[in-house]
Amino acid sequence: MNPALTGFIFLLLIATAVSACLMKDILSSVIALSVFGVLLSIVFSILQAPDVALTQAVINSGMITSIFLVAYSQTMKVRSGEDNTRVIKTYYPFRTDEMVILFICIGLGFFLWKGIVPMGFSSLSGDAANHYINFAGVETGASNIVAAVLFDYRGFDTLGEIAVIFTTVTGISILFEGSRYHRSSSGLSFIVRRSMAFVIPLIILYASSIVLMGHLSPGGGFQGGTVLATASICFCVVYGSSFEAARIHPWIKETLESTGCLFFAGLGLIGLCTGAGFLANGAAGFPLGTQGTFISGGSIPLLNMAVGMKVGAGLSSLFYSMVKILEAPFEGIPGEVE
Amino acid sequence: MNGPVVRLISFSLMTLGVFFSLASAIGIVRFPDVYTRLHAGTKALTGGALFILFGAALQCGSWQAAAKILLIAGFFLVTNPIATHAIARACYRHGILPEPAHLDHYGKTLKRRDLK
Amino acid sequence: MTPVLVILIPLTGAFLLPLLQFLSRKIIVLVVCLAGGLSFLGNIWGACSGWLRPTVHLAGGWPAHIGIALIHDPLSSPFLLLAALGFGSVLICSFDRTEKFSWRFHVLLFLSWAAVNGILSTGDLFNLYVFYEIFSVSAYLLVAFSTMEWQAIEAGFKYLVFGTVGAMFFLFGTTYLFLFTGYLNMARISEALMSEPGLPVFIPAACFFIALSIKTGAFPSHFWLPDAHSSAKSLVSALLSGVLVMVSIYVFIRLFSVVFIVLKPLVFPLMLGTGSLSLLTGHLMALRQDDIKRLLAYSTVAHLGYILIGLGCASAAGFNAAIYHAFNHMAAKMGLFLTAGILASHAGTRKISELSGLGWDLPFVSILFVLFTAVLVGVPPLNGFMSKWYITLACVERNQAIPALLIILGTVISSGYYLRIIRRLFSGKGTQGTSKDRGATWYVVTLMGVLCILLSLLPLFPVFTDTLHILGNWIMDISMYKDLVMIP
Amino acid sequence: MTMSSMSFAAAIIIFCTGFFTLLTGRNLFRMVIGISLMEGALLLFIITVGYVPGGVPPLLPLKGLPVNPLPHAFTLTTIVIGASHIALALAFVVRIHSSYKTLDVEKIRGLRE
Repeated sequence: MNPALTGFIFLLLIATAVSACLMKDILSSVIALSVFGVLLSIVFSILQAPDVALTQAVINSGMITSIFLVAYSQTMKVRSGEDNTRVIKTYYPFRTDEMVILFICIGLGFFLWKGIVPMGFSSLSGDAANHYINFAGVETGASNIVAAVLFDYRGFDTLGEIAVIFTTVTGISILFEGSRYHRSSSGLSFIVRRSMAFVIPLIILYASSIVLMGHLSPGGGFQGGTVLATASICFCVVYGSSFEAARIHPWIKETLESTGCLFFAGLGLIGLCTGAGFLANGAAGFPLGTQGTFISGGSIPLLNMAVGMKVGAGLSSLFYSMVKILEAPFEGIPGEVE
Repeated sequence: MNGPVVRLISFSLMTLGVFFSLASAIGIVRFPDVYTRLHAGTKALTGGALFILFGAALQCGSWQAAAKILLIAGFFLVTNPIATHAIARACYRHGILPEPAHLDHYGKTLKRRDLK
Repeated sequence: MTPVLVILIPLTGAFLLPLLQFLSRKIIVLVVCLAGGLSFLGNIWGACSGWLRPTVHLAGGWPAHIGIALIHDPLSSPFLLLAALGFGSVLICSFDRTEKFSWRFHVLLFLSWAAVNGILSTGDLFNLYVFYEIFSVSAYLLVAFSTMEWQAIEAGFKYLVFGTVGAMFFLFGTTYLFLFTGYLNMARISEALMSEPGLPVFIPAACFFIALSIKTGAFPSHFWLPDAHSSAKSLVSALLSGVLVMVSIYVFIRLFSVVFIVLKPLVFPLMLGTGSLSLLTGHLMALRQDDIKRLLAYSTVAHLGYILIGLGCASAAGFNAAIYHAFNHMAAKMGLFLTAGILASHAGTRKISELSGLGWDLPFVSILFVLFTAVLVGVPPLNGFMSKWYITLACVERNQAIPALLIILGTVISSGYYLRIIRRLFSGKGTQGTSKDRGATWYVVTLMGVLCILLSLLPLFPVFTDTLHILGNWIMDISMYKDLVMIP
Repeated sequence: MTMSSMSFAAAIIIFCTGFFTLLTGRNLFRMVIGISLMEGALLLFIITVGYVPGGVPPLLPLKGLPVNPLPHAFTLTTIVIGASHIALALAFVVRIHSSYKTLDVEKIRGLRE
């Protein structure tokens, strides 16, 4: 990779980040943030991390941007009272307290930079990394070393990760309890609806290929599940928000989500029962298969499927809980606005 | 498959793509209103990205990878016009009119539908 | 019983509940009770086995530096016991007749229980981060659970912003340590850092210190704590002050006594300073409050200060005293929040000035309230006095006069504000008439009172001091921990 | 400058930008954008830790010296955790807006005394 080109991409990255901070309009900032996410995923693929690049593109610049936009439109809907969504703030010159904060931030940056300098920017591979690189294929049967680390060597982290999403989805449905679906919107025009009917099966096919091939190529349950959730978001945007809610009850999604989690934990328990340890793969008797073929990797494809089911259902129900309109927003007086 | 002729064709396709992207970037900055800007922005994908993808498809060694790239190109071809159409329609419904509009068929259609 | 099951039982309970949501409430209550009881037993079992014979579980069967090791040792076992007591009593409280909690509350409760057990069990730094995040996210949501109150939502958002920044610093620290050593296992990192020069160790240590002081709510970044602890429902406040804060204290002990053992002369005095300042701020701010729950929340900041002073002594006696104080604080503060909740719901307000005469209406609850305040102030025969005395002794042993004096000063200030509430409670005459309603909360409060008295009796037995010595020696001498984890 | 040092520098600059936005932003959305930028910078930082000059992606069969796969696994976890933080923060923002009818930080001070 040409260093000048890389430098240019990094400069662009910093420029989008700064513009996301300085733009006056929130909507523009959100779009700048999305561009930042896409650039970041390009940087990840330059840094030889295809798995991470895919995840970043799908989750951070796709899913999170759409949630940002939903939140933005939710706050724009209520127009009563004063609306400070577009607080226009001139950033120059900085106020004094902002100068202090600026110096704190610069000091923090210097401090963090000082931490890397003694290492001479070179990374130490360490025992663990060497072990993964040399033995992952033999010990787990998966071609994708990152998937082997994520679902086999450090599978326990992934269980925690699932629990984080589960907590968030539960929490957001708590926060939006007592709200209902907005049934007025009928979606976009005929052209868009017909052509999306052609595209959405392809999206779902793509999602399932990412999930099922997680042990062979970059991708896996998280990425595939998020793409599935994106298909569900497309339903909401294109066919109107009541389209999917009328067909798939939220309870079905919650059931799918819980089933995915329990499936994951159950696969882990098999390892515990055979005495090999929680979430054990080859040692627990899962057939490892031939490395590089579709049926290989022991429990990794199964775990990927569980995660894909859980993430897809979870993120889609998260989106649908946020799309709902708040009714009876609050009781009592909010803090006295000066 | 990496003969000099193929490389030449591929690079010229890519150059064409880069030209389209640059032109659309200039267009987005220079054009006066939403619709003309959309028109310019669409070129970045249908012109720019497609040519660059074709060039890349010529250069990559295996036919599987080329097929993948062509699939991506097909996907672009389907989704990009839809997106632009949706944006333009949303803009119109939001009340943004093209600057020097002489003909307004869509407005008439909408009015007729509302009358029904 | 492996350490995995201790985490897995509450987690499975949480995953199972959404499947049952349309079944009758009785079945849900049954499942909640079953999962709660099993988790309680699991925690007790984990505590006992960890205390008697430290156990290691290698997840996936991989050795500790490749995979993740889960460890129950004498340091984690008292905290497991504390978590069991705290979560168990909150679970009982949630069946109180006065307030109907939906099943989603129990999902959050089980998730945070699992996360706490995960934090207490894991021996891996990144795994610690993941469980810390489950714990934090469920804590934000527990704070904001009463969504119809704007205070709760605002406090939850504040907590979230602080917590997220803390989490990022935590991750920065983890990344630096990984960059320097190539390991994530805490024992291995500690071993590798032994031979490292100063600066590479100092910066991750600073990152962790910032992160943990934000997450704990110690002095410079304590702003979220009073808001979060006072805006939540009273049983959630009890849980937050009693258990969840102590989990962060556990992480403090674990990280700075195992990973950053090289920096011992640098970090622990800093902890002493932070502790002293938290103590002072907490007490002084509590003196100014009129909202009873907010006062109690500031008192939590102050008691964090006591515990941090105990840790900052960096001696076996200091660690022992701090952990003993954590127990006393758990029992008394949970009791206080729950009794304050009963009193406030009876009076219909949380303002101290409007609580007058409640002592005559609810005599039993008020007497328990007085007992708990006496524990926290440190009235001599009670356990609060004993633990504060131990902390002071540890300070004196390390020639730290200022913190020792601050502890005594804190006692004076806290007796000032608690006496104000008590005087208010028993002033005037009862108007609302006596209440005989004994919900589940009433029983839990009684249980906490009994627990306080039991904890006060403990120091009379010489076995107790011997047992504490095991704990202190285990923390001070990390070679045993390393030997346990680093079996090839 | 090497690839790694450029990347580290960019990560730190973006992190500080995000932190500045978080601290000075008067709009709640602005704060969430700051958090999001900080998360992104952190991801870049972790990935750079595992980068080896001239490395290849950690996919078998290897075509050279691979980069360290362990930070990739962390980053995946961190992305998911960060995304849930941001989703949660946005949900909180919507709820706060529904009760205060404003997004201005200076005016949302019900709990301040």
